[in-house]
Amino acid sequence: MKKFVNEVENILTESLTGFGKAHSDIIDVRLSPDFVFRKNKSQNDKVALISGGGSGHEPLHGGFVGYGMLDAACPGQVFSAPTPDQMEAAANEVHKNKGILFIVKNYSGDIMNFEMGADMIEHENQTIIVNDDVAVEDSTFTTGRRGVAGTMIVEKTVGSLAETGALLEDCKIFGDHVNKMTASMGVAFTSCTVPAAGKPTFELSNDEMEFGVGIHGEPGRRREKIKSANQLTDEILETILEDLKPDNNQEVLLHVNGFGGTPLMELYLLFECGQKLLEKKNIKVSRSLVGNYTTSLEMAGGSFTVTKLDADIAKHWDSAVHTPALRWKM
Amino acid sequence: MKKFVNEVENILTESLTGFGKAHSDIIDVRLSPDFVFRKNKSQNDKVALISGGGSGHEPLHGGFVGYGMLDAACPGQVFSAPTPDQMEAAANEVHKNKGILFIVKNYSGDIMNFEMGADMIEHENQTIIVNDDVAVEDSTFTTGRRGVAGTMIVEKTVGSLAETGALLEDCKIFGDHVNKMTASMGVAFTSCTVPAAGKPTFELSNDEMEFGVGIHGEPGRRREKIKSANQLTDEILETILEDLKPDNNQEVLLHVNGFGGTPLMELYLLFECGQKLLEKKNIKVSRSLVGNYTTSLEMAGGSFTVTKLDADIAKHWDSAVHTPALRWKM
Amino acid sequence: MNGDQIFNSINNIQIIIKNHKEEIEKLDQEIGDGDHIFNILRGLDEILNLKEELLDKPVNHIFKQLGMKIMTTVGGSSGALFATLLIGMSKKYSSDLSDLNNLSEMFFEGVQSMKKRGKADVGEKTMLDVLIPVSNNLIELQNETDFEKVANNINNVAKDGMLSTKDIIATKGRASFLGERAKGHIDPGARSSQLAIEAICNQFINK
Amino acid sequence: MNGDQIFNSINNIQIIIKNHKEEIEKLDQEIGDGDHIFNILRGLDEILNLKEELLDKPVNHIFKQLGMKIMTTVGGSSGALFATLLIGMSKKYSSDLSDLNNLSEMFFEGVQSMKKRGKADVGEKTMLDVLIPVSNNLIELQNETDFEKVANNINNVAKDGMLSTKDIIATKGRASFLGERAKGHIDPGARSSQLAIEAICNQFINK
Ligand SMILES: Nc1ncnc2c1ncn2[C@@H]1O[C@H](COP(=O)(O)OP(=O)(O)O)[C@@H](O)[C@H]1O
Ligand SMILES: Nc1ncnc2c1ncn2[C@@H]1O[C@H](COP(=O)(O)OP(=O)(O)O)[C@@H](O)[C@H]1O
Ligand SMILES: [Mg+2]
Ligand SMILES: [Mg+2]
Ligand SMILES: [Mg+2]
Ligand SMILES: [Mg+2]
Repeated sequence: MKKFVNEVENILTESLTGFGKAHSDIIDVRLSPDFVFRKNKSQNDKVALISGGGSGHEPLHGGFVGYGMLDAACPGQVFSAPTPDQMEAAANEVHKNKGILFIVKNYSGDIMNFEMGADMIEHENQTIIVNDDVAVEDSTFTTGRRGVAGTMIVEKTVGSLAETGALLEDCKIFGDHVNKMTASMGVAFTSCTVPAAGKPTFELSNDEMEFGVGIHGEPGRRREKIKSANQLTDEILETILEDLKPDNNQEVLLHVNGFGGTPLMELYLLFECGQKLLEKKNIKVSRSLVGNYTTSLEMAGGSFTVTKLDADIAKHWDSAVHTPALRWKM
Repeated sequence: MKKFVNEVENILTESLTGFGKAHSDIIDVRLSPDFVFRKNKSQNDKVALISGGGSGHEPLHGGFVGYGMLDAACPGQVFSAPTPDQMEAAANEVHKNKGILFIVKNYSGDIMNFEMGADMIEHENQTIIVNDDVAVEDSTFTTGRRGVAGTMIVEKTVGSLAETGALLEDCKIFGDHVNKMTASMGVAFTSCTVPAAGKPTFELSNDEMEFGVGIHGEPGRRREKIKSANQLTDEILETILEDLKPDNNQEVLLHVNGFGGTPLMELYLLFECGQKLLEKKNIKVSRSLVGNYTTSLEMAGGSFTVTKLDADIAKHWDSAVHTPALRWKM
Repeated sequence: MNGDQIFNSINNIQIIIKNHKEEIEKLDQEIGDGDHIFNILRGLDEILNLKEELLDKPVNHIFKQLGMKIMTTVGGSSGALFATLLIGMSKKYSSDLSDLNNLSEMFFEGVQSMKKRGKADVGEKTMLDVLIPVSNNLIELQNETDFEKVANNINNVAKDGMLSTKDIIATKGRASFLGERAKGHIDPGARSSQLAIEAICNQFINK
Repeated sequence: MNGDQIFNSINNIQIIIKNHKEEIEKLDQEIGDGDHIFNILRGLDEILNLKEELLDKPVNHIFKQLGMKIMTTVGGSSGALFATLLIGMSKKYSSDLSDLNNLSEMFFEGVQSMKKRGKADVGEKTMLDVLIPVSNNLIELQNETDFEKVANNINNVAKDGMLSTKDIIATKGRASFLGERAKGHIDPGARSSQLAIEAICNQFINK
């Protein structure tokens, strides 16, 4: 394993400390239990948004703490859900008398630990479960779909609504709505290497890809021969559109997310493929985001996320945001 | 080679087109000859800043076109300097009667092609040559040092000065000054794969790194066994400080740049190592930038860049900027 | 039951898990995300660090503290679940009961809490495919005096449960995302749970 | 000299370069950035596309257009340098001179322009270590009537120049960043230039 690391056990602590220092103008980092939180608390009472999950997906979630997005984020070990005491400590630090809204990706570990965290706090709270990954069939009998790159779109838009002083109830309803309007799917060309493991999670031969991969390098729909960017785009967007069933002339946000090891050049090429295909289907890409936002360590590959836009979602996407990883209009 | 690509010959065109669409609010892309330029030209006359270089370093340079930074960028083939007609076309598009300032990384190919471009235009023009890479010994007999991650710091600060309506002469002097205050050095853990080549540029065994690597995967000072993040930081920053000779209590900007294939988690860890070491030496890190800004396709590794700050450089670093890859205060 | 015995068992569990490190790691890489072994090892390290502090404390207190430690240091599904198990167990200890009676009652309660926490039951390709049959079996055998027989029984039930996960299509946990593709793979949590039980049973089996 | 001959030579250059593709690619990977072969191949493709358009045009016009095409499609050091060579050459053609006289004068002028463009001279581990000796040699031989002799001579001079780059510590181009480490490696631009010259010389050598 070749990484910038001192002792593998300290990788998270050192990285979080560096993260805190590099963005000390807007966020702060508390250790043991670990969480990232906003430095300059808003003047007004607002619903406090707390997310979190296993580390290794940076900038998700710590990179999205700040004005217009999260109030706090709880990073777990690499690819392991955070522990309930992190959520408890974060909640006690950032609550502002309007309740706590947890934003959780749909994985057993995250759900259980966030539930236990919620049990430990006294503040009123609600939870949004994000499950945008259409690679995995949904069914009432199973855990359902995974939460992936669409999570940051929920965090951005609900974060914006919360900033207006909206009620917990309304933030929860809006977040569930954005989640329902959002679908994602990705493909991996290489594995990631969990630092503690020291070797790649899986092996793909030189002409293979994992179609519908998860953001932890979990297997997806199938392993198959690599295909052209256009073919991949077709297959992924077909699945996404089947799920979202957009209207004619539907306006959408198109997010091309890199998993960490794929150059920007390719992500923009993928965006071009996606935009062209959607245009052909009379779907209007009126918002875009291209880059490494929900990563899987150094995994090469990427995903498409489509969010159907209505006036509210568009407004809350466009509004000012100031976080380490996403910043505009301020 | 596993990449998001259709025909390898079209990778740049498709990627540039996607880039143009994804950021159509602020930039536009012209093809054959290729260049990226600002969409909303400033109202006032200003010196027009044009940079460029081989592709594969994204977001450099196209990602830095916009208010407060570049007026245009000319992307060449992957790792090949752009051609003079690109510079000519870009200059004719963006000049604003106050002259053109070319910002060029110190490579023979870039210098020669930019010179030829400058010969082709009628507008008054000057060139800043960026050569911040201290991995390579400087000497009056050789081409000297390479231009690497410090380039975007020159682009940001001179871009800010140009926005105030400063004269070409003054922009040139300031850019040379920022360049002199800036030093960089990096290390690679893996090679990159040039799309046309289809295979890695070099091979490193599982426990080797290239110390002082260039941003095209060119060999650096030496190939050696990997070391801990702290040791690497020590060696790199020692070399940088030897060059910059900072005063006691010097304020600096510390930029940790990823080459493309290294997770953010590690880059922040590296920042932490660097910040601690500088603090010990009574150097104050008062500005920071961590992320993939000057990349080498999917190469794993990263670099440190240190810029000694004076009031002017700090002011022009802090000022508003609105480009695809760097945005704040607007 | 006392602190010595409890920590002795944890020690044995650590040994057996370490001996199967690669295997468990691989299981979660195949149908999960590869962190299970590290979660388990971190948890074992952390609770063994409490040995001196807890050795002489009452049994229910020990279980509670072990559960809290796991809850706050492990994370992931297994952290939440094993913490729930231990904290659940801590609630049922009674100084009036024999060790086997205590263990049966405590374990049953702990597993019930896990079922609630995980919203899962037998047949969903999780560690519960080991733990639920074991807890039922323990209840049945709680008045048995031949500990070796109990241990052998439990051991077999755990192994059967573990093996049964191989051909189940998961409906809970990460493996559920895989559908058909998870078939043929043993659940990592089932394997680590079964090994832990084996370590404890082995203490009572004269080999 | 006419269009047919010029494009015939370019064809031969393309063939020899393609035959040495892997070797040239490797040379620039070792001491440069690996793009040299792609720059050269792209340039050759682009100028061969001009064949129909230029075939019947005056020689100086052809060279100028070839140079412009390379200038606007190749990029990198070699794009700038070979464009400069061809555009420089185009300036010196005179219909009064013999082919060999023309070639010598034109080539000398082209190489002079390259030296200015690259601010480089012999001994800096670049393609000029091939092209400067060749241009000097051509001037010396410009009144020779035995073309095969000229070709053999030039061929050897080019090879010597190319081989000489092996032990030079570069002071220009990317290899200069390497210092001592570039020693023992032939310069990629020197190799591709030498091969181009070899392709042309072979046209005159009866094998
Ligand atoms: N809802 C659930 N109910 C019971 N057990 C579960 C559930 N979800 C996961 N598990 C168990 O947890 C194990 C995985 O643990 P671990 O890898 O540590 O966490 P994660 O799945 O969050 O990465 C699975 O093998 C399975 O036995
Ligand atoms: N200043 C210079 N003068 C003469 N030749 C040069 C100079 N710089 C580079 N070269 C030549 O160019 C070759 C490299 O060309 P190429 O790889 O296409 O461009 P780049 O070096 O820009 O990647 C070198 O091998 C060398 O022969
Ligand atoms: Mg996990
Ligand atoms: Mg090059
Ligand atoms: Mg796991
Ligand atoms: Mg080159």
